[in-house]
Amino acid sequence: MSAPATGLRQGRWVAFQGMLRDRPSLVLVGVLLLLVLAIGVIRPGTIGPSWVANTILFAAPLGIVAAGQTLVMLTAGIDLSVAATMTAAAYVAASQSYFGSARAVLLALAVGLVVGLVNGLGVAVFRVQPLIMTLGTGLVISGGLLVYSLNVSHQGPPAVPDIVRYVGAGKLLGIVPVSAFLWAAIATIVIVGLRQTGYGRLIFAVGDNPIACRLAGVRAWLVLLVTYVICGFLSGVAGLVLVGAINAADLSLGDVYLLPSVAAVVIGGTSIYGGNGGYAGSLLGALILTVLSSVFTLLDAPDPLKQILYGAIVVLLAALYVRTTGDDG
Amino acid sequence: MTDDAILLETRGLKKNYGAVVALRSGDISVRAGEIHALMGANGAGKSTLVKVLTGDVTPNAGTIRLEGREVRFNSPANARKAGLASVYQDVSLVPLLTVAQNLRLTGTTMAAIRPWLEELELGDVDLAEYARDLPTPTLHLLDLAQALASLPRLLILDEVTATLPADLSERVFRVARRWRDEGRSVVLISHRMTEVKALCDRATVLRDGSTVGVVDLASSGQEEIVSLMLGPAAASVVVSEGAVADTAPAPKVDPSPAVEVRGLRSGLLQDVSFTLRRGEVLGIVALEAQGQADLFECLSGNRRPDAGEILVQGKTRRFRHPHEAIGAGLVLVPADRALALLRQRSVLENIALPMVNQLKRWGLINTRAERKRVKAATDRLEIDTRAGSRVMRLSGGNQQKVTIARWLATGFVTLLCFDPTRGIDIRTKEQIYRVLRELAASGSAVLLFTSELPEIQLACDRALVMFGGRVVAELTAHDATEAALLRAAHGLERGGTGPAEAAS
Amino acid sequence: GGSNNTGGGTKKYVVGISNTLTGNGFREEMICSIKAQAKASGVVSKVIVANRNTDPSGQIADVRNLISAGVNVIVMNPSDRSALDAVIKEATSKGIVVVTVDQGVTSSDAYQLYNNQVKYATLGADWLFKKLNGTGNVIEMRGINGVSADADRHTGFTQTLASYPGIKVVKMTFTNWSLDPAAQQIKDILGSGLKVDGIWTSGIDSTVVDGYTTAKKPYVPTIGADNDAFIGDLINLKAQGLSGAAVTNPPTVGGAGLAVGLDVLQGKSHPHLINLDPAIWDNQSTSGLSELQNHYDPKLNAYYSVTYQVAPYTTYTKDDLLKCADIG
Amino acid sequence: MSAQAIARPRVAPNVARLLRRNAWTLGTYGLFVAVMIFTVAIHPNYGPFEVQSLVVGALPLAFAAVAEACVVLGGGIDLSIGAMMAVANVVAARYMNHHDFQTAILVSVLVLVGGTLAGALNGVIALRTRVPDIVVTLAMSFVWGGVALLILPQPGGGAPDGFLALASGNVLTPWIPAGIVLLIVVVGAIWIPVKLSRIGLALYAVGSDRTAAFRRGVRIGPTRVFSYALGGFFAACGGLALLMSTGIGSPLAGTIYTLSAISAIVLGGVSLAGGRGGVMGPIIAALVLTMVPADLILSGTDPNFGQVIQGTLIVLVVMAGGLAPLLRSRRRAIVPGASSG
Ligand SMILES: Nc1ncnc2c1ncn2[C@@H]1O[C@H](COP(=O)(O)OP(=O)(O)OP(=O)(O)O)[C@@H](O)[C@H]1O
Ligand SMILES: Nc1ncnc2c1ncn2[C@@H]1O[C@H](COP(=O)(O)OP(=O)(O)OP(=O)(O)O)[C@@H](O)[C@H]1O
Ligand SMILES: [Mg+2]
Ligand SMILES: [Mg+2]
Repeated sequence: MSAPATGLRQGRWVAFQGMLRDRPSLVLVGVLLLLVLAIGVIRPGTIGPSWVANTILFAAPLGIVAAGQTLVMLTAGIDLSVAATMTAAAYVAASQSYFGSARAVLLALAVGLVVGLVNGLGVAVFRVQPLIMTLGTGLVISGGLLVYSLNVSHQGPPAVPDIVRYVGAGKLLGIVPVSAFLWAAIATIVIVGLRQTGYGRLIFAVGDNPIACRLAGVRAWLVLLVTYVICGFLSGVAGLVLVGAINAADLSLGDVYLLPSVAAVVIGGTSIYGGNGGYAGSLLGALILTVLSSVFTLLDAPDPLKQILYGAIVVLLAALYVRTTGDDG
Repeated sequence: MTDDAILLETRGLKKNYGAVVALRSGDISVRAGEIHALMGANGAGKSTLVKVLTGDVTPNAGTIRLEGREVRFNSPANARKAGLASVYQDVSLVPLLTVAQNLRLTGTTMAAIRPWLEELELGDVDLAEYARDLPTPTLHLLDLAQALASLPRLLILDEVTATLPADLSERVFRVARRWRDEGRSVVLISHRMTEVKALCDRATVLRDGSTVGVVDLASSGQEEIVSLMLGPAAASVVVSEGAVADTAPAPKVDPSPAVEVRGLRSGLLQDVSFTLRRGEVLGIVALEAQGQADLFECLSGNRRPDAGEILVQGKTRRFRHPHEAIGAGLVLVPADRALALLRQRSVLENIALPMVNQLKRWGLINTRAERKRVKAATDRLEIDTRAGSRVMRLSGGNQQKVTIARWLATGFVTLLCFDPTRGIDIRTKEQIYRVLRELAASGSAVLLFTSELPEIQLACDRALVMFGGRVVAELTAHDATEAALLRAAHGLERGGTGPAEAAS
Repeated sequence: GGSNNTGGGTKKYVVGISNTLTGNGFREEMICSIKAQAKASGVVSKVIVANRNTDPSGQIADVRNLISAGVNVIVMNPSDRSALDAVIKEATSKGIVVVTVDQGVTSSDAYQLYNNQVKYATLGADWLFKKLNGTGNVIEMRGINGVSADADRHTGFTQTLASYPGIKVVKMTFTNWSLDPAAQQIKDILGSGLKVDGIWTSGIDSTVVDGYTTAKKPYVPTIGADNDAFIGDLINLKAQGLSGAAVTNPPTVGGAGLAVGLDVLQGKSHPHLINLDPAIWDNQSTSGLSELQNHYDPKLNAYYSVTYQVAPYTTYTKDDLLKCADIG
Repeated sequence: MSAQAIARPRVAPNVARLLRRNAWTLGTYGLFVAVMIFTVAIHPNYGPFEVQSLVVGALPLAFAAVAEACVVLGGGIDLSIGAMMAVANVVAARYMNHHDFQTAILVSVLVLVGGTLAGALNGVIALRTRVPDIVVTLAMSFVWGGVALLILPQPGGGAPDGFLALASGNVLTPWIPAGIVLLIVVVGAIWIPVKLSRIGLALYAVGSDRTAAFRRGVRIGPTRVFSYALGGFFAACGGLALLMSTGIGSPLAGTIYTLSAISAIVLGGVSLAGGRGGVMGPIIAALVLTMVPADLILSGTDPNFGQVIQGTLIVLVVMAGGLAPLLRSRRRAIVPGASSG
């Protein structure tokens, strides 16, 4: 909103702010370090290589699903089916492992792709509001998964395929999480892709002004379709990484990721109205949320107070972010 | 008249957005009972000054004195109460409310606004329509009527006439004169030198956010003002009006038809046929809503015609999506930049948008090449990209230029321009005419609808005049005097050259 | 109310099930056991299930809809202790037999098969604290804060704690009965270098054990529920030093509930309050170990509860339970 | 003459325009009727009892939807509606317990005031910090959730029967459940005056275009806070409704309503971008969303497919609703003045 202006500001502050406005992720990094510091204070000696490794390992699923969510939200949409998709992919992988890892993994990824395709068709071709469309598919997936679990389970011992286990929980040289590499790869592709590829540019464009896109000869529906497919696929991958890390699947494994997947994105500075933002922020957002939950596990306080504090801290950090970047939401 | 009472006086008004200095030191002094022009190139800071004056944004420094008393408004509403009412450059009616509701918001009574609606010939606008569903000119006029209803002592018009056809601009001017005669004051922002000279008493000129002079329009010539606006160096570049067409390099590199239109019907479009050749700039002249808009809609591929055909380089084309038209080399520059721009994205991304699609580049973009092409375009139109990280922060005129630069960078065969020079300063207009000529010379075809009749002789080889959805006349640039064009545009030229001839 | 005879022959009863937590293995298994029992009973013509994520107010609506659907018996896992009393009265007044399972209600109109959650906690906690010889640091990993099942378990836990002054609860977390939070919590706790001598979980058990395995930390005595994977851990990881016990919390209480309900319909009498005290199977005593081995089934899902039957009520086959087959 | 031209040739007489503008809401009504007919078809002896069930089940969601609508219409979004419902619910249950009707009414008045303030607080925070509404309210949902747990650590409390009867009883005939009357009275008493007053207009204006609204003389800040306060008020109503239907307070009550409320308003024709829609649509949508699972029970559908069917239904419905604009938007003119439609 451009209505009321912000009043007097000193030149140096303005310059500093200009610098931050161009690199808002710096602020998020600062926030992240702040939280790590907090842990160091609450329990000295916690912070160390292995802690970092574990944190990344548990942030990876969120980070990966947040990548898909970011793309979708940049197009002014939202995908509420990501959590159900993660669960489905995880459960399918575990229940199919009996028939071989390859089949298990491929089927799991297929689940993601199909869900993404359905969402994409609904939103891009039939113009269903993304929220409703993905809410609906979310229900369909969980329902379908229940049916699946009743019919397909018990065919063989459910077990997380070794490869999935390795990707999700394995560590190179006993320290560097394998999932970190996968996440890094995805992050690079998404970040570079958004900046440097035509498709990436079009995601922003479609989210900003569909009419302008049409006018410029962009077929927005195609962009949307692809975006939702990618989001579905990434959800599937995230589900696999998650089940790898947890080493067991149930019918609600991924559900806890629905809100965080959105929270990570918006905390990362992507607008829910589309056209503005990026994945670097969401990535840091995912890390921040993960570290924050660690803080609250280690913090000894009554649960209600913890919840209140959690909310308060999120607001404060976001406010700090807005102040320093001078970017009015 | 120097001893007239000063109504409004500002000292060193300053406004910066982050690093961008929109207004460095805006000084303006308006007398009671005068029409005061506020002039300056695109991005000079005119609109910012208006916003600061009316409390739409708060200045970082400076003072505003109204009849000697220092004032500071924290909202346009308060400014209105104090007698300052403005019609902003970008329409400021709430889109999802009906016109009536918009009026209610400002507490304007029907009784108060009726006469002004009549005055501006808005009598039969349906007040129950959503603002969103009304065309921009209507909205601007409604905005004006509402401003008038509050009987302000100072009325500020920021490029209102830019969106208006000639005859309606005339209405606005009449109101302005009346205001002056009643001892009230008007501040008028316009890039049309002629209307400024015809209407205004004095002009305050802004350059790069600072007031560089106040001129008495009666006594001073255009060159003086232009050199004030652009700085002496740049001013010399600007040639006097009327020269472009003659000085342009000889066109007709390849006279083969770029686009042929045969018996086109759609919306208000009754039955239109004509041929647009490579190497020519073909002007379209018409009053509002004579079908010209529908013509551009069809040519740009945004709508399928009800009947008739469009031949592009000899082949019949039926466009289902602008994408296909662009593929066939037809690109559109719409008048309303809001429809064409990605507000939150950078100037570069806005200009590169069609390239991305056209080049079908799903791999990595060659950013160096892209930057070069974009830079070439922005330089050619001299776009002020200081606030280029988000197009919405550009000045109105610069935004308009971006919509043209986009196609310069992307390339095309046929350029469809629908009133492209709205709100563009005199110098840039010259540049754009020049660019159009050069494009034609280099073998492109240009179809130019303009609401500024002089542009025809400045930029075009031929002009088609439309009336009632038909082409009623074809004139060569030489015969296309304003008078001739107007007569034809009002459909007075019965039995003039009909479609058949026009097409040949 | 009134029974419809569409089923013909002896199959004359319509069964309604109301559950308010989906995607939860415990609850799904509970529903399956009811279906299996319906099949086994041979007197049920149709099973109507109201199964969605909702709250007491939603469950009230569901139960009312079951009443409208003309069921003869309703088996429900009540989402609140007292909120459903009114609707239960509504049902019984229409001659419908209402059986609440797993959790209790204050209504006196319903037959209740109650998984004694207080006892669930005391049994496990007592075993754990004894195992630690009454001294040491323990973690209490609870379920969902604000749910009565969780509150009851906490009550039991604290009661037991009172009699072991040497035991210190160094950390209390809420797993929300889902795997991921539990996994992260155990990761954080292990990483923080907190000295832990024993762990009591409200059911997300094998995930905690797995946390120790992946962190390559020596196991500590662990209490969990009768979830298959945990049972497996107790058996297979004993050699690696995992000691612990599983406390039964049979979701099959649902099947038992239906059995009772059908009995009542057929004129047999049952007490209104049937308190199912949990059993505890530890992997230290030979008796416990044999129980564990009897129940373990490597083919099952990690969190599938292995208390297949609730004697003497349920009469279905394990196969029907696993297939979750409808009456065919 | 060009003035006529500029005042774009009238596309349709006012009646038609009215239909066009409220097409979606009317569609929602139509959907409701359709579902109702279907219900009666599969359950011929549909009677007062079933109507009562519908209302009892729909009341909290309906209030939640209205609350969310108030915020979204004003250009915001509130993810803490459910948590605020929980707070209202536990406060009421805790302080009404073992008291008489008068006290209960007094308590509920205080709860409503409290809810209004809580909502306003959400708005003020969003306004002062300039943090996006979604982030603020997401965070606040944790805060309110914590507060609820502080007030009532586990389900409990209660309310006098007279109070419960406000929702579960019926008026005049058993065919008219008290709950629906309550809903209509409360929403009507608050919303209609708002809608008619200038502040209501301002609310829509801010939701539609803040800059334009500001230039029209709307005070953005207060208006936004007002919309959140209104949301808070109706959220509190939702919390009380929960108490009325269950007779107890639960710290987790309401949490499930945030998301369903948002889907209800979207189904009910409220644009998430703000400024477009009303509260009637969402209420009807809430009723529909309550009837679908009910029908699944009444028709005895295979429960395993319950969610699948529900999800598909929702999508199909919106798809159908989306087809009309789909056809229109194809003709969206990009050249001003072009005759569109
Ligand atoms: N919100 C904003 N943020 C950043 N820069 C801005 C903003 N608004 C205006 N500017 C910058 O301030 C300068 C002056 O803008 P302004 O709109 O006043 O120019 P103008 O004189 O009205 O030009 P035009 O004749 O094209 O309307 C421009 O360079 C513009 O980029
Ligand atoms: N509503 C409940 N009442 C009592 N105990 C419960 C309830 N829900 C869960 N539990 C306990 O929590 C344990 C595990 O939690 P959960 O609810 O996830 O069951 P589960 O078997 O793990 O299901 P899933 O396979 O979905 O994880 C269950 O074994 C059960 O003992
Ligand atoms: Mg301007
Ligand atoms: Mg579980």
